[in-house]
Amino acid sequence: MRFAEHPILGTFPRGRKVTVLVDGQEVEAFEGEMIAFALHADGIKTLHWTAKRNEPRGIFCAIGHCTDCMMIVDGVPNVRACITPVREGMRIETQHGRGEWRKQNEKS
Amino acid sequence: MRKVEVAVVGAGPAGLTVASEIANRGGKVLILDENAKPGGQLFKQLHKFFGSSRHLAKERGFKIAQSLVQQAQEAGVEIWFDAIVIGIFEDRVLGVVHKGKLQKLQADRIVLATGASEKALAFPGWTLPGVMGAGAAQTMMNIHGILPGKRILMVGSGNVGLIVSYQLLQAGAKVEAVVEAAPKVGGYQVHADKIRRIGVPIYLSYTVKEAFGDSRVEGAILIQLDENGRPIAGTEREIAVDTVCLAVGLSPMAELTWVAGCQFTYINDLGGQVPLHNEAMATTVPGIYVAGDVAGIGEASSAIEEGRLAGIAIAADLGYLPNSEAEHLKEQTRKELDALRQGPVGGRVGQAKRALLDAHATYIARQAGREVKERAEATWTGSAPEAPRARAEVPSAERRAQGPVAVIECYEEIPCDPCEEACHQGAIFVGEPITSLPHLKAERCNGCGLCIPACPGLAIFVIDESYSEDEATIMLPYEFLPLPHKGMTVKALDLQGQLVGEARVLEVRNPKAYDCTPVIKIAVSKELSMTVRHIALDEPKERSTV
Amino acid sequence: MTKIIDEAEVVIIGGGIMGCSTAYQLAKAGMQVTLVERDTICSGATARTGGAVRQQWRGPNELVLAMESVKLWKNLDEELDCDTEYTQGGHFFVLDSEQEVEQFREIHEFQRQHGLECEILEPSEVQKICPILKPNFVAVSHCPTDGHANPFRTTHGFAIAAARLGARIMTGTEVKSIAHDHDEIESVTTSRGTIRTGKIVNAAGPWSMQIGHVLGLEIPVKPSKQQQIITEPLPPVVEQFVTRLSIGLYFRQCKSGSLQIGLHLDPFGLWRETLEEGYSLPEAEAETLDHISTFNPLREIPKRFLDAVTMPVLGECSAIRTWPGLYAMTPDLEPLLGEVPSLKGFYLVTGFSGRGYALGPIVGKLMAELIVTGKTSIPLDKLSVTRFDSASPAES
Amino acid sequence: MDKEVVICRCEEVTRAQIEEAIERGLCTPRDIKQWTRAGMGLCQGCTCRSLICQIVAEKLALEVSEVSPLTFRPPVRHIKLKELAGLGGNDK
Repeated sequence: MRFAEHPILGTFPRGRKVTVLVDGQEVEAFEGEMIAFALHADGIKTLHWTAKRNEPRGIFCAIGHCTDCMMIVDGVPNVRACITPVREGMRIETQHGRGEWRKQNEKS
Repeated sequence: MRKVEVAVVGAGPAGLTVASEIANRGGKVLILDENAKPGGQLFKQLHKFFGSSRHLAKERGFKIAQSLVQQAQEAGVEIWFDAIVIGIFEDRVLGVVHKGKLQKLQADRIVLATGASEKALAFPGWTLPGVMGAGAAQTMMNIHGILPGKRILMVGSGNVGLIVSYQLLQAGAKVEAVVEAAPKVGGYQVHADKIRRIGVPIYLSYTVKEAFGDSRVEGAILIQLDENGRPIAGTEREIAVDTVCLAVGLSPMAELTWVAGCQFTYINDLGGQVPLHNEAMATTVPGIYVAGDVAGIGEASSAIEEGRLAGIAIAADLGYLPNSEAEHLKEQTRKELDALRQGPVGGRVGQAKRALLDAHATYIARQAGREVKERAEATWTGSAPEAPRARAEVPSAERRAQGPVAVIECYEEIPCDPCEEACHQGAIFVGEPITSLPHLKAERCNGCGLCIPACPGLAIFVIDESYSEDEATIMLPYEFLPLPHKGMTVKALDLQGQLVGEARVLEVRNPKAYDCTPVIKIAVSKELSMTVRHIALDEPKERSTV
Repeated sequence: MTKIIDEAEVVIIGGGIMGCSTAYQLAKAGMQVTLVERDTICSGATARTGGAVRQQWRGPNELVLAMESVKLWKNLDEELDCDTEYTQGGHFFVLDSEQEVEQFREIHEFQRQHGLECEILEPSEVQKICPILKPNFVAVSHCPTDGHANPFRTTHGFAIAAARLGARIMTGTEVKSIAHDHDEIESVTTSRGTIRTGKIVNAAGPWSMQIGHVLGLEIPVKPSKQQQIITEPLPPVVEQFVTRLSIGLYFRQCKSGSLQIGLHLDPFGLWRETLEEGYSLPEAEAETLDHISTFNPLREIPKRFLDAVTMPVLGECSAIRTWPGLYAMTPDLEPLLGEVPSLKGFYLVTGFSGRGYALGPIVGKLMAELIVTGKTSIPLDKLSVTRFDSASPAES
Repeated sequence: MDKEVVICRCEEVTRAQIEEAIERGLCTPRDIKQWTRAGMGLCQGCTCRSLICQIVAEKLALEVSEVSPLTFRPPVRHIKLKELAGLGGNDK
């Protein structure tokens, strides 16, 4: 959930609206937001399933230090979703284990 | 390879201060910070800071960050953002990833002001989505405007746990509970009171036994601990939460300090392994300094003073400051630091810091091949610092009956004095040292309430028992949305957040000078004047979202 | 003399692959053995190795050892009750000139005489079995029975198995002095006390010359620095251990999924010539060489790696750790094995010049044979220190 | 503490695995890391290094201050190979 107003910060400044694809579904986000937070705001908490125990993981450190928010972004696995900003048209996939490389998107 | 005179890693309070101190005297300084914005952790801090009114007190963290950055920039400091220092190599070479490339820098002096990192607590379910560091929650809500969850369990009642709980409440979440393994609250009482009076229970001698849920946190089981910290079977209680925040302490973020080859020692009260340093903040590796949390967990004001110490030492070392003047300035700064390191929290840090300096001196002497007499461990007992000097007193019933008067509910020695400065009547006295409890000269107080928004602990209330036959008025700080408006009837809550009656809103003051700490004046029945400390609005509307 | 803390038939100095393997075999043979290590098990050169278990591209003396070692590697997991992550995925030498190809053809011929089958593959053939390699080379020398393993697991596996058989493993124990009566060992004194013994095995790798100095012995070993990086775990991309001599590069993918990429250094004279800002081997102590990463190779390793592979996307994967390591170099790049003739009971197991890890299992076995029976099932005479004249005890 | 609780989040190493390693005689965090991979993953022990020290201290009846922590090596933050190589980059 994104809040519109905050008692200290006032009206929260947000960037332009963008649409990203998360496991094939369109999700709205705002420019400047990190992938993991945009997904969280949309109710998506599981970003990654672990390799050995196949357990779900979500945001943990939120500063790119831990391993928990790795996702496949535009075909590249192990992208730290908490420190990677969203971009219009970005293809984001839940990563299972070590993930895999997808065919590179045709860069427009 | 680029050469710089001084490289500072970390643009938090310590790093920015070091840089300004050196640059103001003519040194060339480059700050490297891995974040997109400078200010370090200050940028996530929305609360007003304790401290001396001469420095930064009652400023909110993110604004302190802004002014420190401005100071540094005016001093001519160069700052690289998104600049990640990946290592320190021979001859003070730094590897810096900046603009997507690894660059090589060599510095005459390096200051590591890399701050702190969060400690962890492992329990079944701690890997579930929804369990996160308190810092992560802060980043989400205060930087990105996204609520981490709706129902929160906070693990740990140190200042981080208390402050983040408060910020979560401000952002619109419900904090279901704070658990603390120790039998007493870890952080300052005023921070605890801020969330208690909203109704957040703080369970002491409790820990989280387990978080559960099907692919995300749906609840947690709490369990009570005995005096040895062992769980007591049968005391489990389940609470429904969607988020568990971990605030179980900080440790120095000292990776680079290790990589640079500095010597360390373990001091629990400073967060664990800390780099040895001397009084000028120099480590055991020539030319490499530390300042702030990386040199032992403290708070922002002392990080700034440590930054100043390092800055003065380096400026002198590089010839930008005569030695005699440097000595004088260092002495002054040390006095400031000593003043900050008093009271229940600061005092412990102060003792631990002295132990760290001793350990450094011992190491240096050993390296020089000098015999070192084992220092008497008596200097380091870890015992509580000296007893509080005075107890803040409550104005007498007679005084309260005469008209509005401030009630200062500040019972711990905190390095903080803005209330003294805020009072135009000279009714509040803190004096030296800055950790002394505020003393109210009730006869001088006119109940104006200016001290209310000035108090970073939100611990001052103005009571007027002369208001009417059966009603008293209370002025209290209220940093939440939506604000009540005049004439509204609201719930009156006591110190524990319990509903004790109704209140009528008489006035809402929110001028710019209050800096987002509106003051609400309410009328309650007279016998509740010393009980009511917070209000709640009926059926709060769903917060507006984007 | 400090207090006697132990008595052993053999004291092994060094807790790397050689020391632990030898300790295991001696314990298995029923000897009373104590291993002393100044840091922790697998904390020196073995901890920094690339992990190749390679037979090809070795001189005649080592080739036999390597082939025998591979026989042991195949059953090592069972023998030690430990997953060493050993895999026979093959080893590629990527060849960049006709001259190199020619050289390897000759080596293959000689290896074939000893029973080791290798082949030269054209770039098109390589593409089929290892698509990650950019075909910007002339050919590849492939030995399908080569492979790699996990040095940590192997070394600890040997140490744990040795302890299980009664060996005493003493870590955090630094050798201070060695007492001998003329030409016979009497005891070794460590930071924790003195151990009475008649036999000492110097398996201290790049630090073995320092152990020699304790005895006034010049052991012809000198340390040489190398540098490696490791990436985050990745999906499978390469099975083979790949070495490219012309640019000093080697890499493998560990079982964890991490790519381990290293740069062969001084033995091939690569550093001084190719690094832009120049690099001269510092004459500093082995101590600092071992701990401090050098900047230039950290940049050079991924550069060369990315230039050698077909997947530019690998540029997106992260390096998570880098480390320097030391090779124990001898003048002829062959190891020093066997008893020092002038000092009875003082054995050398060192000087593997960056190629020892694969030989660990067989060398431990042969050393145990030598110590227990005085003979070895594979002759080691040519690897004796007597091939150099420097190893002689100082007059006392 | 529950034995099956994950201590190293990156490599998914449980408390039971760490305790088992200690019982085998691997008594420092470095030994445990080499044997179990706890602390060897992507975050290089950022999160679990102090937990491992605590477990070692508990199992061996030591003070935490007596346990030597895991070492750090560059890069102290993970860095893309292309960045390390000085390739690409976004200088404009």
